[in-house]
Amino acid sequence: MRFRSPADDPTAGPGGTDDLDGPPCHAISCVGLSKRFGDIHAVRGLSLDVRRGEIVALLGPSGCGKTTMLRTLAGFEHPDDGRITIGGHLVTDATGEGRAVHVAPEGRRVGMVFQDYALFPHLDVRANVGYALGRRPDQARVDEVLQLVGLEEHGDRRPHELSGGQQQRVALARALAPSPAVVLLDEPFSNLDAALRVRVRGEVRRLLREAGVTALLVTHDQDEALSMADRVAVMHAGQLQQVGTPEEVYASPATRWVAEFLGEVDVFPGSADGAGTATSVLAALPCRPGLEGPVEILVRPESVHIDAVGTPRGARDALVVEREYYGHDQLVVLELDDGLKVRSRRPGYPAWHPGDRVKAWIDGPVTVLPRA
Amino acid sequence: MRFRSPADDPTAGPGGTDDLDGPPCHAISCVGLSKRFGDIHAVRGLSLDVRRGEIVALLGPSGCGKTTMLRTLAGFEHPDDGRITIGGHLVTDATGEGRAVHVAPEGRRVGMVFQDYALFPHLDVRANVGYALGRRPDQARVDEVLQLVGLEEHGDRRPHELSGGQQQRVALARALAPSPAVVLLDEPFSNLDAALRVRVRGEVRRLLREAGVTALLVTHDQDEALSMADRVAVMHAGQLQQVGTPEEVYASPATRWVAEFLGEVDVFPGSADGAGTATSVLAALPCRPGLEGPVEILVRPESVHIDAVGTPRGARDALVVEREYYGHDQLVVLELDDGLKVRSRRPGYPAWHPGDRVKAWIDGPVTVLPRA
Amino acid sequence: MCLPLVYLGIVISDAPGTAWDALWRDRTARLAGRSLGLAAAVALSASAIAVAVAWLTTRTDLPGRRTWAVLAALPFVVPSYVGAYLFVSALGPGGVLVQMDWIYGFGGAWFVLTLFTYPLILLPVRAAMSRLDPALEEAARSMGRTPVDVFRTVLLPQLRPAIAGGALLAALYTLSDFGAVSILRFDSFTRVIYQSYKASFDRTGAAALAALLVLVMLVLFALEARLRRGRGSGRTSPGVARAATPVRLGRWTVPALLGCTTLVGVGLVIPVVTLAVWSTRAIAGEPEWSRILTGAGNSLLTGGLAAGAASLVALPIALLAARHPGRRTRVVEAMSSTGYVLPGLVVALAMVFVGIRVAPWAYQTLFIVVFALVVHFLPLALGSMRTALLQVPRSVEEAGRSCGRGPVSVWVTITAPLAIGGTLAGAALVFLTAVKDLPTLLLLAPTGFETLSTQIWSRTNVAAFEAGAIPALVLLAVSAPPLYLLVTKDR
Amino acid sequence: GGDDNNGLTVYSGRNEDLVGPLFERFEKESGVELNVRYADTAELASTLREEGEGSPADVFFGQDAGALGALEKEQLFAPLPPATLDGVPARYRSTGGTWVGTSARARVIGFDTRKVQEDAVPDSVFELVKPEYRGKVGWAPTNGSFQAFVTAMRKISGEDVAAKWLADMKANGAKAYDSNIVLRDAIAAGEVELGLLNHYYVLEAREADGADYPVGVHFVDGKDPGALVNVAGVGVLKSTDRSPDAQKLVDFLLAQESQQYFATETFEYPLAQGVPSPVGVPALDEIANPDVDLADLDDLAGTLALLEKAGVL
Ligand SMILES: Nc1ncnc2c1ncn2[C@@H]1O[C@H](COP(=O)(O)OP(=O)(O)OP(=O)(O)O)[C@@H](O)[C@H]1O
Ligand SMILES: Nc1ncnc2c1ncn2[C@@H]1O[C@H](COP(=O)(O)OP(=O)(O)OP(=O)(O)O)[C@@H](O)[C@H]1O
Ligand SMILES: [Mg+2]
Ligand SMILES: [Mg+2]
Repeated sequence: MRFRSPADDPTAGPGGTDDLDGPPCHAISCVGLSKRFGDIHAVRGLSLDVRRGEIVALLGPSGCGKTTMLRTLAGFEHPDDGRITIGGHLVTDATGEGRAVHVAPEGRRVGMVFQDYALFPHLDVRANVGYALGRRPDQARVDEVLQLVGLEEHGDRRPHELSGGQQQRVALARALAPSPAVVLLDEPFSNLDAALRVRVRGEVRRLLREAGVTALLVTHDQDEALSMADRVAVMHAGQLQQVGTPEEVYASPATRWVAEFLGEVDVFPGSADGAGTATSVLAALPCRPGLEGPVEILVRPESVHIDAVGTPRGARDALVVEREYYGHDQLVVLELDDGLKVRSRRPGYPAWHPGDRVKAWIDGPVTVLPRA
Repeated sequence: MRFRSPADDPTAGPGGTDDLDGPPCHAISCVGLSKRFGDIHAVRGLSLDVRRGEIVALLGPSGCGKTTMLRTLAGFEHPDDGRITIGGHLVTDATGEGRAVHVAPEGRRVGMVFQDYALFPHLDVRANVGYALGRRPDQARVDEVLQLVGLEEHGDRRPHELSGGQQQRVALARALAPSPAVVLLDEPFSNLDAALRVRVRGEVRRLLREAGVTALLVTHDQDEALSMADRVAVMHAGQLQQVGTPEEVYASPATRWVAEFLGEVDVFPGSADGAGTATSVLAALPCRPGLEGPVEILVRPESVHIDAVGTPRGARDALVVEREYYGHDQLVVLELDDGLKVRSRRPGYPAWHPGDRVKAWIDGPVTVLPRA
Repeated sequence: MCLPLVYLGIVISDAPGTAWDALWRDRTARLAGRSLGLAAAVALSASAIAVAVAWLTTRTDLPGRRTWAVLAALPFVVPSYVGAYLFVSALGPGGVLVQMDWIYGFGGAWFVLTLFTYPLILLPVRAAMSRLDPALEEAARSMGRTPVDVFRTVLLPQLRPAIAGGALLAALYTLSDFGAVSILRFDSFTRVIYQSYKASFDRTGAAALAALLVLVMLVLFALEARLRRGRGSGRTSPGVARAATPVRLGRWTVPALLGCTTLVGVGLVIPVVTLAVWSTRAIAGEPEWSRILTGAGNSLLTGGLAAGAASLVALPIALLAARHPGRRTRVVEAMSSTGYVLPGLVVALAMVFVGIRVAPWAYQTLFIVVFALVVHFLPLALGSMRTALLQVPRSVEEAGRSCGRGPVSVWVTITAPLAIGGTLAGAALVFLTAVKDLPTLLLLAPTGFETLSTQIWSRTNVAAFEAGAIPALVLLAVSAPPLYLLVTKDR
Repeated sequence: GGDDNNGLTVYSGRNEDLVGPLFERFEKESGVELNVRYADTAELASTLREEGEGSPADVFFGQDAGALGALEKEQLFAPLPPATLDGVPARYRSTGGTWVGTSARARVIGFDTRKVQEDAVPDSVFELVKPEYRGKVGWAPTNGSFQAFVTAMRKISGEDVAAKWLADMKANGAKAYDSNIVLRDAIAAGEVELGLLNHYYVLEAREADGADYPVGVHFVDGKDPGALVNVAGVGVLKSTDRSPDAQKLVDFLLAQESQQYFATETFEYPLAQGVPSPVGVPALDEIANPDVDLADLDDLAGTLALLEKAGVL
């Protein structure tokens, strides 16, 4: 493959991307970005650094400003405040200190997958992809990326003859074709089925890694963010809530909001004794020593075990009242003997059914946060 | 809420949808549907019945013909062959026997969410939703459905001022607003984040149930299909592979393709002795008696248990070689002592890491299919 | 582009008193009213016809829709003075076909001008309609709306910019037309302007009246801007629009065909047959074929040059209008459009006045002819180009930029190909109008430079109208191919 | 003219079909090359005025005295030598001596020979307001010759009479046509019985259609403004730098042969002494010509105002 030069350790030091100079630390760095649309404050003072060769997922609910953020990085939106550096070059400066800087999008050497694909309707699939490779596109490279997204046989079709998922894959192929040093991906897999998504995700990840490409991946899909990214930036209402490795944000959420956004969680009030134990209606649980007073105890369903006969200490009687089936697992809603409801995620087999009487106990990480 | 009349048992007998007459059994019934685009055979002789009040998911990979199928049901595509009955009325007959029938889309009384939303750019959100309610839309109802999708505060915005996920929710609200007897949903949740998706899905499901609405839900998302639908129709290359309850299609896939499409699966060759046992490199496993000769053994990762110390009979030594983290669970790739690779899905905690030495054993359903 | 305005200013300032008097004649107000009334009526009826034909030929399974689209656009190539004359002789008192007294006066002017201006709306509306995302119509129909209802509530609002733009052109055409109203004896504003020049050699009065016309145009412009405001923000859906599935007309096929037949019959067949009959008489008199051929060549040349030049000039203005809309842009647009509302004679005289003083080297050359035609007909190119540009999704251009291409490169490879339909529509309108134009060619063309339109003029001027039949027919013939290309080009 | 090309530039308001052959002959005989721009007389006059000093034109050949008079008033014409002027009767040339008539046309009443006998045609335009002609008369109020005729009526009979006549005509249902040709054809088609025309339109059609052409011409009586004779004429522009050649052209147009051409080809009255009138009409000096100075006929503004006021325009 025609990559610039593979970086051995993508997260450390200068990547293999030899056309980027400046400080070796960050491929993308933004400080205090803000963007308003009329009275809608889409991005509010957001700061984020992405290291060379790193894959960072920008995860957040619909309408939280992810696309706006990405478009600002790409140079399509002029922020109202803030500063952006890409590959060590200052590309946007809207801080108002000094001269305003705004490098045109094509000057930023950044690949982009648009949330609405933005395919060229008048060009066929090959030409759409080739467009990113300049005037005389290398056809072998076009074939290569089309193969990557499984569209090698659709090269001559025009976009309007493709299904939604196929169109999305063309957009992905087009962004990756020129092996840019930095790519911005806006929900690039949202219209792919799981099997294909897993395959394409895996391929894209491998490809980004091999080429030492820095990627900022916008997604609303927790699974995608957690499984693909080196770090996850959780965004809410235009601001970053937490930035950390997938395990950090999932298992040690900084706020209740982050915990709830990253997956199912049941919240119980409790109180901490300052000595490392939090007590609640559910159970007594260990917590950070020094935490004292009213707390919230966040329990993920996979930390709640159930069995027909409960062996562990502290197992409680429960009744299965609802159940959602997801194939590889199932989400079981339990009612404890004192009427408290709690959810448990179990493997898809054996099946639990409403009405089953079980024993439930906690085995796994729980998060204890001070109550506001 | 302004629903027609709630059906008590949505899967049985005539629903509460009093404006549908004809045979009470099926809300949608199609036989031998085929549709070509030039030399692309998008739908090939597909037959499917959807009962009153039932939610059926049409699940298949990108480009398999799902959208085409839905558009044909809605009356936007003229099939090359086949017959469609909606609510007991023959709406399409392209079989060539007898007179060709094609009821116009507006005559089918079918709600639809389009994969590309198809919002009216010249109308604001309220007007988009109100449009589905006729000339004098009931504003209370508009508010109700906007609330359902969490957009009550965006009523005056125009579509281009909304984020992708917000647009999709408007499309959903618009289709549900008039409480049609039958709705066709084309990937209605693909741009929503998991938390929102779970909420909206749950609400939509409840709403469909309460109103006894029959729904055909196109999706490429296995989780969505398995958790939302009463039955899942798995589609591949224009044809149905299997139709059944979520448990059936997931746990007893009819073909290897269905098994692989619905989730991770590892396949091992083996041979059956005709007496109910299949032996393979992995283990000896029970299978359907009478099955004899070469077989394929399909093992889902969640049926593979691992532990640091293996207790059960038949537990084998394994080495963790790879691991993908999904928060609530993790996918662990194991290498058995004889070099065989097999995957295991475990809860997100405790964490396994490449290099861990473990015991692995099978506990859960496996599927044994004759080898072609 | 606002040279005519400069000219009017200079002339009026020469003798402001006279100008004032000319304006304050009570007849002025009355005629302005009448002209505006006619313009409004024509704009309305022409819009109705154009939108109906556009829908039938882009969104339905009407048999032969391409052909109908071409045929329905063709009446535009009939110069309105020829058309008016033909109708008077065909339908007027003592007419060949039937006798209808209303052909004179308001009724006739309305009828004839509607017939010969609706293509001004048809072409841009068709182009716009074929670029609209059919998914929206499908969505509306899935909500139980009938095609007619969908048309009203979904298509029409989205077409508003195109319709408003086209209707503005039709209204301005009507205001500036002299040929048809004079033959049909409708007392209009332009007739007074012409009379001021011709009968009383009163250039000041004429200029004052012309300035009033410009004022009226500005008002219409503002009106159009209002109709257009906040509309057509383009496609928001992800992915690329599917091709439209045609609406099946079913039992409406026959009425639709009948409608089209009537329209084409009246707008095209009657004029062509009448011209053909007259031509056979003229052919007996051994016409000078080589001269007519030269005329045809010259018509193609001036029309082609004018179309090309107008497109080039319109481009930056259209880009500005599409990408940076705002008050200032509107002013630029309005200023560059003043030429269109003025009668041809005023524009030509303005160019005489300016040309001989500023660029004597170019005076009475092809250069100044093309320049004058551009000044006169720029809005034709501008309007449809702007609409076409507006319909190119922003994000597609952005995708081009993110592929590392500069704005110019993106423009050439993405925007231009996507907007080419509308651009060609505009260029074709300029071409078709330019080949009909008279005063510019008579006064500004190189000496001895004849086009089909000057030939028609010089023949009908001395003899009866029949004498101009052959060049008129040839004019129709040379105008048809570009029109055909244009209509069949858009997908 | 002000331009540097070789030919003599002529702005001709007279149609190419009519005068083209004359110009060709001139080129052949004199060796002077001509660049002729054909257009509407008034439009050319307006053009000349806009061009002013820098005009490329050397000679203006106009259709009517009004346009010529207007240019004279703007002082755009150079004076013509007395020898040239004297070849034409004084009333058919400019009093200022800057332009000269080359041919003349008379106002007549055209009539439908199938419905009206010549002796039944009135001898004065003032009779046309009588009830017996209600709805039977056509006129062409936008036509230059007609307007010149109304101007003459104002001069001869006074403003009030003219105004009343116009109003009465309108009240009597006079049908307006857009040009003399249309009016003539309307008579031939039976739309109206009588029409206020120029004589040669009828002669022309008669020549083309044969003797049984259903329109006749009637010259009205004596001092009636309806008998007005107007001229086409030529002048040399001040801005010319080729006045000898220009002068040659003017003289050529007044020469015997050219004058003959007008009589036989365009059915107009020649103006040079001793050239016979066209066949089928009385000689020019036999027509009782109303007493009006053609130079006054440039007061079309007044006429227009009158026509407007009467609601005729
Ligand atoms: N052009 C615009 N005009 C006005 N508001 C806008 C515009 N674009 C975006 N917004 C608003 O800004 C906010 C952020 O939008 P953005 O598109 O960045 O969301 P997002 O995080 O990408 O959401 P999604 O996951 O649904 O795509 C939203 O509330 C949206 O409605
Ligand atoms: N208008 C068209 N012309 C030609 N081919 C088409 C057209 N529409 C769809 N196809 C092809 O038909 C097949 C089925 O398309 P369809 O849109 O039904 O897929 P889908 O199952 O909805 O896929 P996705 O999940 O990606 O939306 C695809 O291969 C597609 O390329
Ligand atoms: Mg977004
Ligand atoms: Mg689809």
